[in-house]
Amino acid sequence: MSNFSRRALGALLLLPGLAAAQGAPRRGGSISVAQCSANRFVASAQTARHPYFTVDLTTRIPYNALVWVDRQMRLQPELAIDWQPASADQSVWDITLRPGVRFHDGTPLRAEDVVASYELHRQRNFASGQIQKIEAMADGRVRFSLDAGNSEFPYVLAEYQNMIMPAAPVETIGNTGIGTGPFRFASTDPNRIAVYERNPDYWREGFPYLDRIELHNREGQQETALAGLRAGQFDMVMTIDPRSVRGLQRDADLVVDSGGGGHHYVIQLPKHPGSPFEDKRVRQALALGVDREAIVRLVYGEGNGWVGNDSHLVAADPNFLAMPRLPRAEAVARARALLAAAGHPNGINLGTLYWSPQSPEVGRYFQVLQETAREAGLTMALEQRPADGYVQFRTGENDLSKGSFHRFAMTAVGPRNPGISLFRMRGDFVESGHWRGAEHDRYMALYAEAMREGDAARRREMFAAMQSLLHEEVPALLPAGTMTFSVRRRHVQGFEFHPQIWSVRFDEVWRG
Amino acid sequence: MRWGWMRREVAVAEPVLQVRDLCIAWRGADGRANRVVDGVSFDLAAGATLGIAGESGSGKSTLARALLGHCRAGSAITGGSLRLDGDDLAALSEAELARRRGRVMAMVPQNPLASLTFHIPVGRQLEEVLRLRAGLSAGPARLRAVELFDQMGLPEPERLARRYPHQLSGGQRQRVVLACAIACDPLLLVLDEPTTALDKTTEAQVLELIRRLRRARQGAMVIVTHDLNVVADICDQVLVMQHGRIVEQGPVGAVFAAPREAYTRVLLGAALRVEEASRAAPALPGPALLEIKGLGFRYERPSLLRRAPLGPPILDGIGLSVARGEVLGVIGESGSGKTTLGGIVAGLLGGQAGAVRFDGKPLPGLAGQRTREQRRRIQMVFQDPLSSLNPRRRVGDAVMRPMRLFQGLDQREAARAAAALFEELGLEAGLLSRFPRQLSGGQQQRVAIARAFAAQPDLLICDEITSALDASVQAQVLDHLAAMQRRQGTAMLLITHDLAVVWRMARRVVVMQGGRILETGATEAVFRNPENPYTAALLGAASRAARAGRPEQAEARA
Amino acid sequence: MRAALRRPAALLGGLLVVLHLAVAIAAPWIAPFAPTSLLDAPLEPPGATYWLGTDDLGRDAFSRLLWGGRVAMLVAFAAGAVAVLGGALLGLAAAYRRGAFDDVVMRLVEMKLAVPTILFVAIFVTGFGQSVPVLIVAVGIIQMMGVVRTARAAGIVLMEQGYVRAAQLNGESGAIIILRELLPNVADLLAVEFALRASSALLLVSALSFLGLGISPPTPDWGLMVEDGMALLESEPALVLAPALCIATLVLGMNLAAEGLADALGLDAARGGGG
Amino acid sequence: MIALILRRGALSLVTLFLLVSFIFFATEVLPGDALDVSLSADEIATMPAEVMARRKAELGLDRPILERYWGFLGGLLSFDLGRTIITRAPVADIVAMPLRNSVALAGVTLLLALPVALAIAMAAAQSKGRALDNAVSGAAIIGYSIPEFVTGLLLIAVFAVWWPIFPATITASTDDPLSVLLAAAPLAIATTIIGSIAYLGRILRVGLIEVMAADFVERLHLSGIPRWRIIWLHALPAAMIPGLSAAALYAASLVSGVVVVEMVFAYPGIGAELVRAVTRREVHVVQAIALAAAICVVLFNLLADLGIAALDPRTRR
Repeated sequence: MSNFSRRALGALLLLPGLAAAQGAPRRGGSISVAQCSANRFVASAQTARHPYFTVDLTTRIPYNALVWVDRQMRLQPELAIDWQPASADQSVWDITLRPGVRFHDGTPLRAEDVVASYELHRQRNFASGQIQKIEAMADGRVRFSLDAGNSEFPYVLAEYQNMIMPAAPVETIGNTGIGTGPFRFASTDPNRIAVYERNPDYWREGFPYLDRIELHNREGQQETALAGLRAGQFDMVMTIDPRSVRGLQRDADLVVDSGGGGHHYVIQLPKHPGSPFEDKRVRQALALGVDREAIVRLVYGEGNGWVGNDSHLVAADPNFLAMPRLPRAEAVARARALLAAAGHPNGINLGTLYWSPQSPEVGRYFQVLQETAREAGLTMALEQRPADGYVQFRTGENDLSKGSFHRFAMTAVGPRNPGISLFRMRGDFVESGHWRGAEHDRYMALYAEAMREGDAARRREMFAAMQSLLHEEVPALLPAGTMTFSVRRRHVQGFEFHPQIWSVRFDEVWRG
Repeated sequence: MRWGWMRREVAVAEPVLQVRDLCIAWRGADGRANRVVDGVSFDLAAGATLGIAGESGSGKSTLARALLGHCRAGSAITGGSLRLDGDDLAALSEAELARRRGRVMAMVPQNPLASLTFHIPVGRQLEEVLRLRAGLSAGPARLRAVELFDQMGLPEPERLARRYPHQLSGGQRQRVVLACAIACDPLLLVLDEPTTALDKTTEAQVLELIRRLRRARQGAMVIVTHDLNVVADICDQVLVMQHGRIVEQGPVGAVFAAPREAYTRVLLGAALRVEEASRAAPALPGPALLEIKGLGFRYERPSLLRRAPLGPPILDGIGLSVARGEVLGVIGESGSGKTTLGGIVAGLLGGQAGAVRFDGKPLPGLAGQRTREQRRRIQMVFQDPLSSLNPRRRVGDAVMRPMRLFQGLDQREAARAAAALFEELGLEAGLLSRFPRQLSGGQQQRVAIARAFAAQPDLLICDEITSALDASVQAQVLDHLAAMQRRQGTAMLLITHDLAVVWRMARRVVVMQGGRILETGATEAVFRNPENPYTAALLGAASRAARAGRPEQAEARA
Repeated sequence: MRAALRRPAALLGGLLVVLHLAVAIAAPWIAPFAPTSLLDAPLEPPGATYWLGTDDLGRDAFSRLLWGGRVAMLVAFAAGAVAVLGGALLGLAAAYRRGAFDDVVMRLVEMKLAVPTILFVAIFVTGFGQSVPVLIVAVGIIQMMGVVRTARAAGIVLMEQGYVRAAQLNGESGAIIILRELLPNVADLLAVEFALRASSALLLVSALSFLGLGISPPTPDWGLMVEDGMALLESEPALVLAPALCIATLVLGMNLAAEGLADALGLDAARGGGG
Repeated sequence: MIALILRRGALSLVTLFLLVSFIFFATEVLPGDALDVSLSADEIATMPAEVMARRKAELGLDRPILERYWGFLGGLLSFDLGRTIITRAPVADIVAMPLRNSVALAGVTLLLALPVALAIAMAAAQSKGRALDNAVSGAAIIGYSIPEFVTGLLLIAVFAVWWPIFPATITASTDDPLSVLLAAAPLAIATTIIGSIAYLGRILRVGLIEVMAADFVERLHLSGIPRWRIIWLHALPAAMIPGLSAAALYAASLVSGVVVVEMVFAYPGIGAELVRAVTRREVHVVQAIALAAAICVVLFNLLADLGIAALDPRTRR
């Protein structure tokens, strides 16, 4: 019996992990929330309520997924109360649905709704393509058949688009905005405003507390959102720049919440012939030369960020294996020694590092990275590229025969489970800089094994071995990451922020 | 016709206007004061008419405005007095002046089109003066306006009152501003260049109207003009100005008959005197150099994408020929098509109908389509000497450019040739390195002529080449041009509105009006015995100043 | 030029521009620290070492201020030059050729008026990257179309001048006529246009930086400093106000200089600035 | 007049065609397409290549560029602006309300700024070269020299945060009645007005100074007509004429050009929609907005022509 199911069975009715609020929660009232993170979609009036076209942060206001990931990145039951692999290679999974759940329109949640929802997700959601077949089974169970073993499949069921909607054809499903969440849509203004009202039949007994939530999209316009907060128009602003935290904390009326973890950046190191990164020693020197603590201290502020370990894992993940820390002087000395050994005694020019403003602090992040790497003899130029089309830009044409290769460039990495995160370092993907060789093959073999492994403790060992490989080989650089932050006025209580912004819940928020 | 609004009684003995040592100065951008009217004194009695004559820049218009107590921004009365009806205008406040303007003194400004508000019907503009200055209420003002228009000889005054200034002819506009000025029967009426914008026929009519006004009114009148013919026509006294000073003043007859000052003589000399023999060069024998048959021109039809006025024919059935070495005068007023004709021969305009042959071969329309040799052989001198030279290039460049282009001279040879050419035209070789603005108008025009001769042309087109020049330098430029023309045996198409220029330069003349040729013939024959009434009118208007100096004419006027 | 300097406002404008230029050019020598070095703790208060304190990455705010106008001014002046040169040649060529060429040029000008500026820059920057040369070209083209109109209008007047006609009659080539006869005579106009275009380019660049399409870090830039500092406005107002003041005084200086120059040359600066 | 309108119409069609083609091909040469930019790096990291290819085919993004171009032009000819690529929503629905809001903002701005600009210009022109003129022109230049986002943020800091009498950000919906929307946007309107007054004031001042030097003004002055009457009845209408075209172009540029203000105040206008559409590579939305902006230019120009015709009888034929 897997770890997951045991824990899941223990939490049959109530969601644990949500911190207790101060004082006795009060019912009723309304709050107005602004959010600043980028929303990649252009919604129209038809699609404004579709889980794919709402802001990530708000998907769990009207909707629920089968599984929820808590602040410690652990799986928690949501619409599913149990999940079990039905085959030894972890490629078939059976899910047991929570009984007695009703959609906003009063119809009960059935296995068919899950099947219909996943017909869409299978085609559209990036992580759900592995699902080959979904079947409704007797007594409220659903069977998922995957294309290969995936011991971390339940994390897919918690992904931000994978919400459960009432059954409908793929073309129209989700447009009604009907879900099972604590609130239901009252009105929407695409890309701008969503107003939600309390769902009186919410399956979590006694929740939610609030009568109404008004959400205002202020993507990329944090100053306006914060001005609105100070002017009393908003009660809360979510996903704010870590730099603003210091100033906001000084204001006695405001409370800054940290999600306890969040995104970070991968810097892909192209390893084609002629690239300086072909030489492992240069990569190692870079890993040593970049002052990760300085990035955390200067860009995020002490305690607001974390030091990365050159894997795609975030520090909040229980599987995260920290790198050994060296005093700065020693790290620089070692980096210089490695460079000298690689034939660059006077330092090396690494060319242009491309970056894109995928979050507000990126510019400062890479300035610190550039300056501290310089201390170790690694110089580089920085060039900004627009966020729009950037992911393709960094990938390039990637045709070695034409002399075109992917670029020395950064990309943002979200906080996800090891099964998704560690897969990103595969050699045929650009973020690993097309890592090749025996170590890569060993890494991928370990990955494949872990994905078939049902036991969490054994899996954890394999993940640790993979991370150690990355520390040694440095196929890519992932120096440091940030927490996520939101700020609220004191009277908003019972709120906790989350490292995955799409897992934020408003069930227990109340107005004092 | 009754002139009932002129009832003012004025003591004849005392002058209405007394100007003493008047000085007006402009403060330039450099902060230095520049006197444009310098110690001017004169008296003007009621009923008298004074003509202030002078060329542009003589300060006569500044003086005219000062007679209403007005100086344009940047200028001020710096000395002297200006007594009108007992008050010193120079000492009055702006408010007191405003009270008198329009009532005691009024002005007919120079350019009637620009001087009328373009977006208000002319009737309302006159009513405005009548209501605000003559104190009439709306109804009577309207009636009075129509009455005034009628008295000004304007046709259908009621309908005309509803028209906008641009819908009126030049003569009608002049009458409208005249009506506005005399609306309150001012003691002093100042007319600034009242006929400059008009053609000769209209000029005669307007002058007749002014003469009638002068007779009917008892107030004094001042006419500012550069045209001595106008002074001769209607003034009793004349005051000749140059560089802000009075050169000569006195009764018209006396001054014109026996000018004491050289400058006055030059001004008068520019007037046409048909009595004297023409000194124009004869044509060389041989076939015609330029032959034009049935030439017609109109602007293109507007395309969907371009807007071009589809006017009436600008030229219609023009036929003429110019022999080698011959000077052909083309006479006509603005709008007669004479400049278009010159432009077509020169190669500036294309798309004409009819045949133009040069030296026996058909001549393509635009210069770009002509051969290099044809371009060299046909050259042109333009009206405005300043604009015909690139202000950013040394004048030597302008003259040397055709030499290098057509004769293939190198820099040194061209410089030598240019110096020689300058000498022939009476210019110092040192001027070659100057910029156009550093030269006088006459020098500029001679440089332009030098540039044309630098190409060693066979045909020179001269378009109003003296009209922008002072009378005193016109003669000089024409003399040099004539001498060059004779030396080089160049044929010339001399386009001008100035009959004196044709008289002096051309053996043969073509008279144009409305795009057609009215009359062609030997200059002497045409000028002495014009067949066409229009030619006669042109000639009549052009020779009054000359006649004014003759005793019998002066007596006849009195 | 001398007449322009006699006007106090124009003199002030000229002085402001010259001062800013001098500081920008001399910045590498007069700045006490490198503008990108991480020197000390973040947000140190002003003192003897750091005259304006340190910014939130621990860099010397004063040194950054001295450096902060360099790239913006480079872009603005270079874009102004691109606009004026390109615009003058295109406008004069349109005035010279007229006909279909003129029609095409005028359609291009109209098109530029119809394409929102932000869209134009966004397409440009997304396609070619956010580097300084790309910005110069994009901003230059935007500013150019106004110059085309001005130069064309002036060129049409000049085409009627005797010296241009004389050159045409002598069969001079279009290039010679445009370069020899027309261009030198619009020089005054272009000087004013340049000042106007450069100041408007500077404003545009700062707006683009605000939208994330303009100058990018690690370049020390006033616009970026203002944008960056807004988050700290309440606690560290100097970090916003000092660079904002620099932008404002520089643009003001350019506008005053343009106005004074235009006034002295008898041109019409306000209308030239439109479009 | 009708000929003029027809001529303008024909020219505008040419311009619009060029514009549409320019935007289509310009957005085509950019890296990525609507699908790519709708996916995050996380998603692309995990999405298999064949899934990506299948989705592109579904969305029609793999068709040759010319085929899509002709399809788009064909749609335009039948007044169909097309649908968004990802959500398949009619573009017209997305563009209509923001366009209304932007036109309203531009209209209100112009309506409020023009009289003020006029008053300032008249005050300045009346006292050309004197203290009042210098002060007013100086203020105009300063107003013109401050970036819009600085003005906007300062207004928010002062009038919404320190002295909270106006909302800092606009929380009204895109399709709220205009009265509600505009009432929620006093600071946004103030920001656009400040820039507009500076710009329009400068243009009008120059026009007025020019006209005050005209011959007809001197004639009226020399007829003893009072100065106020000369300015109001004679000079002002004449001074408006050259300013009108510039003001029209300015108004048209306001419709799509107040992106920064729309961003700072979250005004639901076409500029912000445009930025969103460009960054999401929704070519059809970009096209529709550019077309709308171009049509605004054409219409405002036409309005200016009509205004000029009303003011200047010389242009009526």
